[in-house]
Amino acid sequence: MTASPFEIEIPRGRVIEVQRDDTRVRWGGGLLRGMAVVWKHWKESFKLNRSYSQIHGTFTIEYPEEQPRIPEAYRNMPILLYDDETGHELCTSCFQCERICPPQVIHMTQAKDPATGKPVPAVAEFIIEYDACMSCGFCAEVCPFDAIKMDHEFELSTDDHTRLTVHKEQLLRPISYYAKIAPTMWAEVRESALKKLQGNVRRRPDVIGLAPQLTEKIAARRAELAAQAVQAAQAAAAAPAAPAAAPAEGRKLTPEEKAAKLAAIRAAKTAQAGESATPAEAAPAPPSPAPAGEAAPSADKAAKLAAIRAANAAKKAAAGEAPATLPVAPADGMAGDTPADAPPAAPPADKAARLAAIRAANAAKKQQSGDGS
Amino acid sequence: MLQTQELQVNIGPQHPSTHGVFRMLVTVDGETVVDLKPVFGYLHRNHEQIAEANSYLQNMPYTDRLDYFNSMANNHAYAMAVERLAGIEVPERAEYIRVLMVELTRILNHASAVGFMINDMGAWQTPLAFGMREREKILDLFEMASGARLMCNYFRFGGVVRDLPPEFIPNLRELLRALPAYIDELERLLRDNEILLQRAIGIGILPPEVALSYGVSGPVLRGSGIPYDVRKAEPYSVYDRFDFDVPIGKVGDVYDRFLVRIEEMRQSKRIIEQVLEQLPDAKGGHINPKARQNVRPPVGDAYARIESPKGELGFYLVSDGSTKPYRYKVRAPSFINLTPLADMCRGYKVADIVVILGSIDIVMGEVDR
Amino acid sequence: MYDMLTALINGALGWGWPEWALNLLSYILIVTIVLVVAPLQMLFFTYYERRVIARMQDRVGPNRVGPEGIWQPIADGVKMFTKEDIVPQAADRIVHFLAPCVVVAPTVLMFAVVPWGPGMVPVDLPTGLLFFFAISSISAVGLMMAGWASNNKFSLLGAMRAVAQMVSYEIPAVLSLIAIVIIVGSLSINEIIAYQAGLIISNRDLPGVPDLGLGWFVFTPVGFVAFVAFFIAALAEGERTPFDIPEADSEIVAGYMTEYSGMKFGLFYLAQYVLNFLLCAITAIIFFGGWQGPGVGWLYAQGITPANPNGNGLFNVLAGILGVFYFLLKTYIFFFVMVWLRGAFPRLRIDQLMDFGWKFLIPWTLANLFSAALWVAFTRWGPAEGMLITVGWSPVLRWLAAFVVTLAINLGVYLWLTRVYAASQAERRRAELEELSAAA
Amino acid sequence: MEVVVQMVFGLIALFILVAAAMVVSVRNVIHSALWLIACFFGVGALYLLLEAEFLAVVQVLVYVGAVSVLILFAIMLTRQISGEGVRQLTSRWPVVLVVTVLLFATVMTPTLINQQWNVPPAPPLGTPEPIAGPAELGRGFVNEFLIQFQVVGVLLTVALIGAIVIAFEERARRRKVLTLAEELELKRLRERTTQTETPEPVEAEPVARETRPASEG
Repeated sequence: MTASPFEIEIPRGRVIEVQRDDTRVRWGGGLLRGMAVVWKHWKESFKLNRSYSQIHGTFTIEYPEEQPRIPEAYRNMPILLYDDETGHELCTSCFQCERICPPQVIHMTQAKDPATGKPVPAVAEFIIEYDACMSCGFCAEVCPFDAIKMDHEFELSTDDHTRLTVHKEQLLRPISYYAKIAPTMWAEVRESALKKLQGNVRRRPDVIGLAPQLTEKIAARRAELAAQAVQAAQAAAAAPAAPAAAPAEGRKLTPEEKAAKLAAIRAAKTAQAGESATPAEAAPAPPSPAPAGEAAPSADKAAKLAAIRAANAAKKAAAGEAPATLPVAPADGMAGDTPADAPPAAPPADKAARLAAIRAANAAKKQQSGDGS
Repeated sequence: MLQTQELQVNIGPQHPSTHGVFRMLVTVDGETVVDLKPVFGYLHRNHEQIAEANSYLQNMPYTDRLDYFNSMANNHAYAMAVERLAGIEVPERAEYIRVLMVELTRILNHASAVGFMINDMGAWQTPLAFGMREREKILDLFEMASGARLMCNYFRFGGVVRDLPPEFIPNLRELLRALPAYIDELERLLRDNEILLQRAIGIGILPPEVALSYGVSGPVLRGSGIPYDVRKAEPYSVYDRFDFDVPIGKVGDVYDRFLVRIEEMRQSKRIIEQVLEQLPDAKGGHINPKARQNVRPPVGDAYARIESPKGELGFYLVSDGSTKPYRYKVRAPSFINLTPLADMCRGYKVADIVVILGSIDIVMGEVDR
Repeated sequence: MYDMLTALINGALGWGWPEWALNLLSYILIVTIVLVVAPLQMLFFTYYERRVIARMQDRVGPNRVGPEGIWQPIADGVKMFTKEDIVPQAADRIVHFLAPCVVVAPTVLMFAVVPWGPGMVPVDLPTGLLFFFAISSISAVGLMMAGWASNNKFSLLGAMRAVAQMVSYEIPAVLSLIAIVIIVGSLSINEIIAYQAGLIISNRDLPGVPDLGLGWFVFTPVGFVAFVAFFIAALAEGERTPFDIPEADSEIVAGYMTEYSGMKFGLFYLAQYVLNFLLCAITAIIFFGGWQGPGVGWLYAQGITPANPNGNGLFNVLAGILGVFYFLLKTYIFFFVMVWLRGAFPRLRIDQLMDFGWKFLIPWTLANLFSAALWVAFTRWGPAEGMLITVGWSPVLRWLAAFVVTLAINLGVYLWLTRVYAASQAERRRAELEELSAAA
Repeated sequence: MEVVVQMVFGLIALFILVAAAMVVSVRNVIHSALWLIACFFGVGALYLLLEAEFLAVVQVLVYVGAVSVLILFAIMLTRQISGEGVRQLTSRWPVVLVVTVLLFATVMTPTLINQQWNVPPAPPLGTPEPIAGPAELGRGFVNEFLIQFQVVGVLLTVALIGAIVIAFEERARRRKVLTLAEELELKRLRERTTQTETPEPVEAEPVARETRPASEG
């Protein structure tokens, strides 16, 4: 062929022409050399080849008898985690994974407080369509509560297709299982996940948020609640008001109760103004739907309670502990996209201020553009 | 006397040796090919339309499915395109890890491409079995780092999803120790094989000027004697810090492309060794912490191209300011390398068509998108 | 063998049977043995091939059905039986049905002349070798019938290619064997085997050589060239790797077997593997002394043989067993080489295959015929036949002269022919271009 | 033993006659070719009966192995085999019948007349000296029939060369399909020749090139 007229200069390297020497007459030597290579492979193939630096030896893994070695980062299908001791699921149905999932296979509904009908930071129904999930691992990356992780189980073939729409019961795995299959990855996120879990557990009434299959834990929780109810009943017998703890029945606050509550809050605020420099106006949340507190039937009861709570908030704000009790969970399920990976552990004082600012900004933004992905 | 009229032969789409679902309508006069009309689209999955409905990050796992042999290369091209669009820098260590992964996938792709081509010539899977063994080792490394063997989804905007696990580097060094022996053995098995010479020399010749006019790239272009390599022509990422050679062929036939691929495997090994020497330590950060994954790039467009094992793979993204790309175009090397197939096969025997197709080394996922 | 069998039958069923009944019974016995052995060899070969080629590719091969996968061929056989037998609607039913029979019958018939051990040959035909190749050419007709009856354009093309290949490679196969027949002087296979007694040098060429059964033809230059040529032609005849065009044709997918399924397809498969076994067997017999091996000759001499009828029968059995062992060992080694080639080489194109057969193998074997004649001239001919040079020479000197002359001729022809053959390929392309440019 | 041999001979002869009859009477040409092959087998069996093994094996090798394959190739490649259109019996078949009987009579009667029926019994069944063994035939070819042997050899080579010439003629007539590389080579060759002959600038590209230009792929 004519010399190629395309002289392209190559920085830091040479252009090497492949030597073909196809004009040399080969006396069948090439065939024998090829056979020699195959003979060496045949001879060597009677021992196993499991290392990276061997190019001879049988490298087949006889699958059912000999399980393949799975690295820690291996990801097949997502699973939900629940804490072994308390039995509480880590998931607080924040819908992040449902939003990020490219094939949109995750579907979930938020749990409701049976008494007041308020949303609770726990998940009621969680479905993953295993047949459409492509195990890309985005949900595990995006979950702020490390509730959803990628499993190492790959023997998922089944003949009945309906079982591939996996419900929460089949998805749940204990944290010990995940710690066993991905030790270093779990170690990194362990303490933050567990701390967030305690925060959420405290705000989960009744038996919501317990892994459904842990029947004995649920029974124990119910027994404990019943005991509280009985004990509160005697307290109630002593005091005319209905038992504060047991959430009797959920109904809206009547206007005057609301006013009383407002007064109580304002009183607490003035009490608080004295100790902390910046007035923690975040505490008296605007009377939008009250955080998941219980509704006291009588007016003074609510006021006293609100006062106690405000005091607690102030005490905690002062003590520098993360405002775990502050209603971090967004007001309601769907709206609001709290920054996905902004870690909550900022210094408490200006933390509350910034939170309020963000909430205001969100509210403003929500009115103008209805965009939500 | 014995007048053989031209008859139409249909090779594919479920033919054993077309790589994926690809049909060729061949008009044959006796034994020689008169004309060939490629028919594809059997694997069209509406990739670019889906991409417009997904956010930038949600598209990343879909790019694995383009050229399902080199998911790392596809990720790299897409990540570079979005970073160029949104103006995200990538830390040093992430760049090195990216180059390491793409060069590993180049070795794996060439090992199996050579295996498939010889398999089409009729050798019963022996070179392919050797190629697959090396491919398995590299896939294990990918699985260790990214979590999956084929659909790695390892790149993120501004770096990679996770740093290399501790046992990655030692295993990689062990693999590099065995690689030259494997490449030499593959060459000893096939290079002087008289039967292979008869089936490969002078078959499917693509002259340089025709190659340029068709816009082919990668080993097919270099096989025709044009030393054009995107890593050298427009050094992206940290490729300007490594020295490696660009192998080119003389005639541009099947034998040249086969030798070019084998030589490129050696060059990739050289690059990986240099990467391992210059790899910055872990505190360099495997990802740019300030890079937001649900990126919302400013209005505008960007085009990023890399030297994927099959040729010049490019991603062209147009952003309208929202979280979803307005236009998402993939410049697939296999699709463009396939266009000169009719000219390359004309005049050769019917049995050569499959060998020429194997020497171009296409993957239908990338051609049909 | 028949004296042994008649003694056996008399002993078992009481003496005093008429002569013809004894013959009939022993023939029936032998036919059943052969008809049982042929499919068994085929079953073993399928398993043997899959295991060996797997080992060559660093994998394990079938090891699930039975211990180490021994029952795998039986599983394949059952699968073949149970598969539905589809006959294309427009096919020529009778010919479609007959084709597998016409392909299988000759391959099993070829067992008639294959000697398994000393004296153990079903029919000792004086023209055994020619019979072997005459019968094997019948299966070409069967292929044509299969290709035609499936009424499918591609299977017809595939059949024509297969038959063209088999017919055109039969010539070098037979020519290379004729070189050996010239040296031995007779077409009978037993005679050829008997000739190969001795140590490295056959004791017929050099009487003084001790008879260790190792005087194989492959150690002589004529025999070696004939062996290589015959083995290559056998590869083409049995459609093995460098020449398996019809079976896995890249553009005509399955050749003549396309329209066959179920047991008919199984029959084609059986015929192919049995033919491969027989070709390996004939290579072992003609060039590596068949059942000849250290100790077989001596054992057989003690037993009941036409030479000394009053030997003791036990030695016959021992010689038979050792003979069969050697024979099968050699045959399996050759089949290993066939599988080895299958693992190492790509496939030749149909025109290159024909080119190689006609332009390289046939001239090479013709030259070998010439050197065979020289070999006979040097070792055996005296002044009567016109060989005056070697009149007073001792047998060793004559053998040496024969060896050197034939070696020189064969080597020279090989080197010259390879260069000419390689040059002719390139030449043909250039010539066409000139001719075209002149015409245009 | 004599009766058994006669019986077997009768059977084989009958088989050959039936096969030959079928060759001419069956509709489908392929079937008639297959019957022809059966006929060849019959003849081979006859040779075996005459203890001329070599001839029997050569008969099978040559006729069944090569000639029949040649016939099958010829039939399949030349024309479409429909089979219905072939008229089996011409209208004037009585005339044909009479002519064949007359021909048969003229050939058969002399042999029947001077045949001595009471031929002496065959020699005892010792080791029969092979009548047409390979060795005798070989010596015959080289000694008595040398000339005939050479003439046949020449005849065969002439036939072979004739076949090749026909094939080349056919190949030359079929237009040669050019590969891309050959096309470009041709263009370069032609430019070099046109430059040497006509020094003035080369006019437009020669139009009628039998294959489409490369660009319009």
